Order: sequence, then structure tokens, then C-alpha cells
Amino acid sequence: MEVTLLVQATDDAFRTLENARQQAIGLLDTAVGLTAETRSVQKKNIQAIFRGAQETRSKLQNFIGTFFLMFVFWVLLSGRFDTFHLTLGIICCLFISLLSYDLLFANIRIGDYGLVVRRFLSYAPWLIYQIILSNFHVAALALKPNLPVDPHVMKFKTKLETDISWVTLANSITLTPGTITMDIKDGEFYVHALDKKVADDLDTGEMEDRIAHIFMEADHIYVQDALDVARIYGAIR
Amino acid sequence: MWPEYTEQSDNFGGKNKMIRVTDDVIIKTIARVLTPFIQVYALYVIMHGHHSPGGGFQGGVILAASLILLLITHGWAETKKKFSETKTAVFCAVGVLIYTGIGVLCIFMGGNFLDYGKLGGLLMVIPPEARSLGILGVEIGVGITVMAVMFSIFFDTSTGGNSPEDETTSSLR
Amino acid sequence: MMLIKIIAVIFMLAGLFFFTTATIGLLRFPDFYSRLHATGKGDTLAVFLCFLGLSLYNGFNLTSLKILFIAVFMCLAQPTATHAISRAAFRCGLKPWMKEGENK
Amino acid sequence: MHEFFLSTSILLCFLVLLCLYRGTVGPGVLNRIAGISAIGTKTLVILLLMGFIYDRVEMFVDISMVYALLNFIGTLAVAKYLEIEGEV
Repeated sequence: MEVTLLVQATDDAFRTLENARQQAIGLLDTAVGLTAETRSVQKKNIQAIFRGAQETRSKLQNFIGTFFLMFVFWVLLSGRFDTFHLTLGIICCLFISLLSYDLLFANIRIGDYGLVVRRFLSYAPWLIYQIILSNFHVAALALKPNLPVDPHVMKFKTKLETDISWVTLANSITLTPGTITMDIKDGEFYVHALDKKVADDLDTGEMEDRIAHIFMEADHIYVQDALDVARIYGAIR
Repeated sequence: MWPEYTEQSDNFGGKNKMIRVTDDVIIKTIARVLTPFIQVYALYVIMHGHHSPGGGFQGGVILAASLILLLITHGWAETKKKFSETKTAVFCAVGVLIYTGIGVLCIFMGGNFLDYGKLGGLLMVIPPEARSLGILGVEIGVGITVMAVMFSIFFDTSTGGNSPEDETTSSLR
Repeated sequence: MMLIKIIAVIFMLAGLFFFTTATIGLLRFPDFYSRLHATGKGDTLAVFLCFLGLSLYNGFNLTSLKILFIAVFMCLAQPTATHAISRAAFRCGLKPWMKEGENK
Repeated sequence: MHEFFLSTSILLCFLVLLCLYRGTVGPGVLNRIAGISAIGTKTLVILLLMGFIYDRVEMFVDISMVYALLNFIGTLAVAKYLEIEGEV
């Protein structure tokens, strides 16, 4: 009886160990995949810089990109597809592209845009979920008779680098539960929170990590994750 | 906890504060992204004035609004590259010239002032189409003038009549 | 066809609910920053939901795409405007309202 | 469906009145701006609903978009003005 129990316990232990190993392998694969993805983009960046390409796009590329985007927008607005209106649209879009070709695509790094867009689209559902959550939070606060708000101001230093990721982070903070970006000064975000709890939630930095993941900045976290998992994996073996 | 804005004087003091570049990266980036869309929309309002609401005046105001957005977020130094004071004056005049030119052309073709139907002989189209094209031309002229005048009104009221170049030279003395 | 109409009405009712709570929050919250919480978040989602419902009701054409474009534009513009106002207040030195005993 | 749109517009108009309280009474300039900006977003929806009520959506969509643009630019301009004035 005791022997069977012992065998069972050992079995369980082995099964747990095996599960942990499988999980570790999965984590390692994910981390390695993420790192490889990021790495390939970085390699492309470095190659582009070494090939003599500019860090940002050239004027002509900006002009053509702006022109096509504006023309699509014109067709969406106009809704008339006869020759006269399309010609008018081409003239207008040429004028606009001449006037402001350096506005729309300024400060964009050379890299894999498809990857950024895909990652952003996978980030959007989480953001929408957070927005809906935040609205219910504010609604509940506004409708409660005793008005349980307890505002806090907190500041944190961000690890993001480019302005487009700052903008994404700041607007996401403004849209998600109970927090508003009040000011950005020297890379420090001053955030007004309605509640102690949401302030703590923001402090965990989940959103920042996600945005760093989208724009492929601060990549060292992912490398560090992979190394950690590899160490655990080696220990288990 | 609270940031000290003791160095306010560089960004806050002095004259012409309204047309200084803002140091907020969020407002700058959003304005940068939205400006071309607003401009295309303004041109759409001008060009489709005879099908949908709007026309020269409204489109010109929206175009001026996009330039004002650029002016209050990116500052005068950046906006000057696109729309300088000289260009403002020239555009004011050109818009009125287009408007009056079309009107007077109608008189030369044998009609009244702004009698677009008479332009048909010149453009080699039937009178209704000539009327449509004439209205389009007049609206473009009105739009250009309204944009330039609106922009210069905002510029002059926000600077109080002092040109930013004057200020930089006078502060050196 | 009926189903799409029902979904559109549900979206619009949700938008109205958030409009109402945002307005109540704007009226009831104790200080300026917390009022911005109400308008900045509530109005964004409410406008988005209302426009989504209206474009669903309108069917699939260019006008619906325009309505959706306004919705996306509002999602970009509303947080930025909120940030601009709150930044102006912050730089002017307006201190947020805190609960008693927590004055910093 | 038109009745639903009409009642929605009336409710929104009522909410605009409530926001107008914050826009007229609210202590300080900043509260007034917050109230006016809230009115602006509600007006967008009211304009579009008017389009559905009058069956001229493609016309009112343009007006609504202009309103959105000008509301945004106006808020930014007023915020910048207050910021450089430095007083609440």
C-alpha cells in the first residue's frame, strides 16, 4: 500500500517536472521567436544604415507616400469616380504633398513596417478592452452616491525612446482606467490617477512593455527573458 | 513631486509666445499627422462646393485652420518654410484676381459680371458645364483669399504686430 | 436587416449611457482633473460607439466609411485635447484635489 | 427608426444643457473649457443624427467632420493660450 503511494507520488512529481519542462520549452521558443523577429528587424536597420541609406526616408519617398495616402483619402471623401473629379483630386493631392510632404512620415525609422502594423493590430483589442473597462470604472465612480474618488499624482520615467511610441503610450494612458497624462518633461510622465489602485496598476509597467514590443524598443527585456528561460531549462535537465 | 518651471523664461517669456514651438511631443506629433488630412479635406470642401455643403469660404477657413494648427504647434520657424508672409500677401491678391478675372472675362464675352454661361464659347463646352466650371474657378479664388486673410489675421493678432524677426534682432541689442 | 438595426440600436444605447455617465461625472467630480477623466474617456468611447452604430445602420458605402473616419479621428484627437488642457492646468500650477490629510 | 433618432437627439440636447452648467458656472476658465469641449463632442453626434432624420446623411457628415476638426484645433489653441498666460 505504502509502496504504491510512493510510486504514485513519484509519478506525480515526474509528471509535474515534465509539465514544467514543457512549459519552459514553450516559453523559450516564444522568447527566442520574439527575439529573432526583433533581431532580424534590427539587422535590417543596421544593413540599411551601412548601405548608405539615410536614417529616415528621403524626400521623394515621403512625397510619394503622402501623395498616395492623400489620394486614397480624397477618393473616400469625394465618392465620385468620373474623370473630372479624379483629375481634380490628383491636382489637389499633388498640391498638398508639395506643401506638407515632410509632416506625415517624419521621424520614422527604416524597418519592417508590416511587423509594426501587425503588432499594433494585435495590441488594439487589448486597448479597446481596457478602454471599455475604464469607462465602466468612471461610470461606476460617477454614479455612486458617496463619490469615492481618491486622486493621486504619480510620475515615472519611461524607457521608450522615439516620439511616436511616447505618443502611443500617453494616449493609451489617457484612454485606460482612471489615468490621465498631465505632462511629459525630460522623459518623465506625470500621471493623474483617480484611485490608488489604478496608480499601482500603471506602476507595473505592463502597457509600457507592450508598447516597447510594438515599436521594438528596449529590446533587452526580451533577450533577458530568453536567457532566464534557458537557465531554468538547463537546470531542469 | 511637482516639477519646477523656473526655466520658464526661455519658452514662456518674451513676446510672440503664441507662435513659439511647443515642447510637448504628443501635441506636436498628433498635429503633424493630422495636418495633411485636414488640408485634403479643406480642398475637398472647396472643390465640391456645388454638390455638397461648403464652398470657397468654408474650405478656406479649414485650410487656414490647418495652417494655424501648424503655427501653434510647430512654431513660426517651421511654418515659414511652407507659408511665409510674402506668400500670404501674394495669395491674398491672387485669389481676388482669380475672382475678378473670371467676372471681367464674362463681361468681355458679352455677358454681365460673373455671367458664367457666356464662358462656354471660350472653354468650348455647353453653357451649363461652363457655369459649373466658372463657379469652381470663383470658389478656388475665394478659398485662396479667405485662407490667406484668415492666416494673416491670426498671425497679426497673436504677434501684436511685431514680426518675430524684429524681436530676435531687437533682443540682441 | 432587422438584426443589423438591432445591433446599431444597442451600440447607440451604449453610447448614450456613456454620454450620460460622462456628463454626470463632469458635474459631480470634485476638481478639474477628475472632471477631465469623465470627459476624456467617456466622450471618446461614447462617440465611437454612436458612430459605429450609425454607420452600421447606414449600410456599407462611402458615407459609412466617412463616419468611421470621424470616429477614428475622435479617438486620436480627444485624448490629445484632454492632455493639452490638463497640461495647461498643470503648468499654471493648479494643484489637484486630494483627500484630507494627504496634502503634499 | 426616426423616432429613436429624434429621442436620442433630445436626450443629447438635454445633456448639452447639463454640460452648459459647467461651461457657464464652473469655477475658473479651465472648467469652462472642459465643459465646452464636452458640448462639442455631443454636438457631433447630434449633427449626424440630424442628417439621418432629414435623410441627408452625406451632407451632414461633412458638417460633422468640420465641427470635429475645429473643436480640436480650438481646444489646442485655448490650451496653449492659457499655458503661456500662466494663470488659471
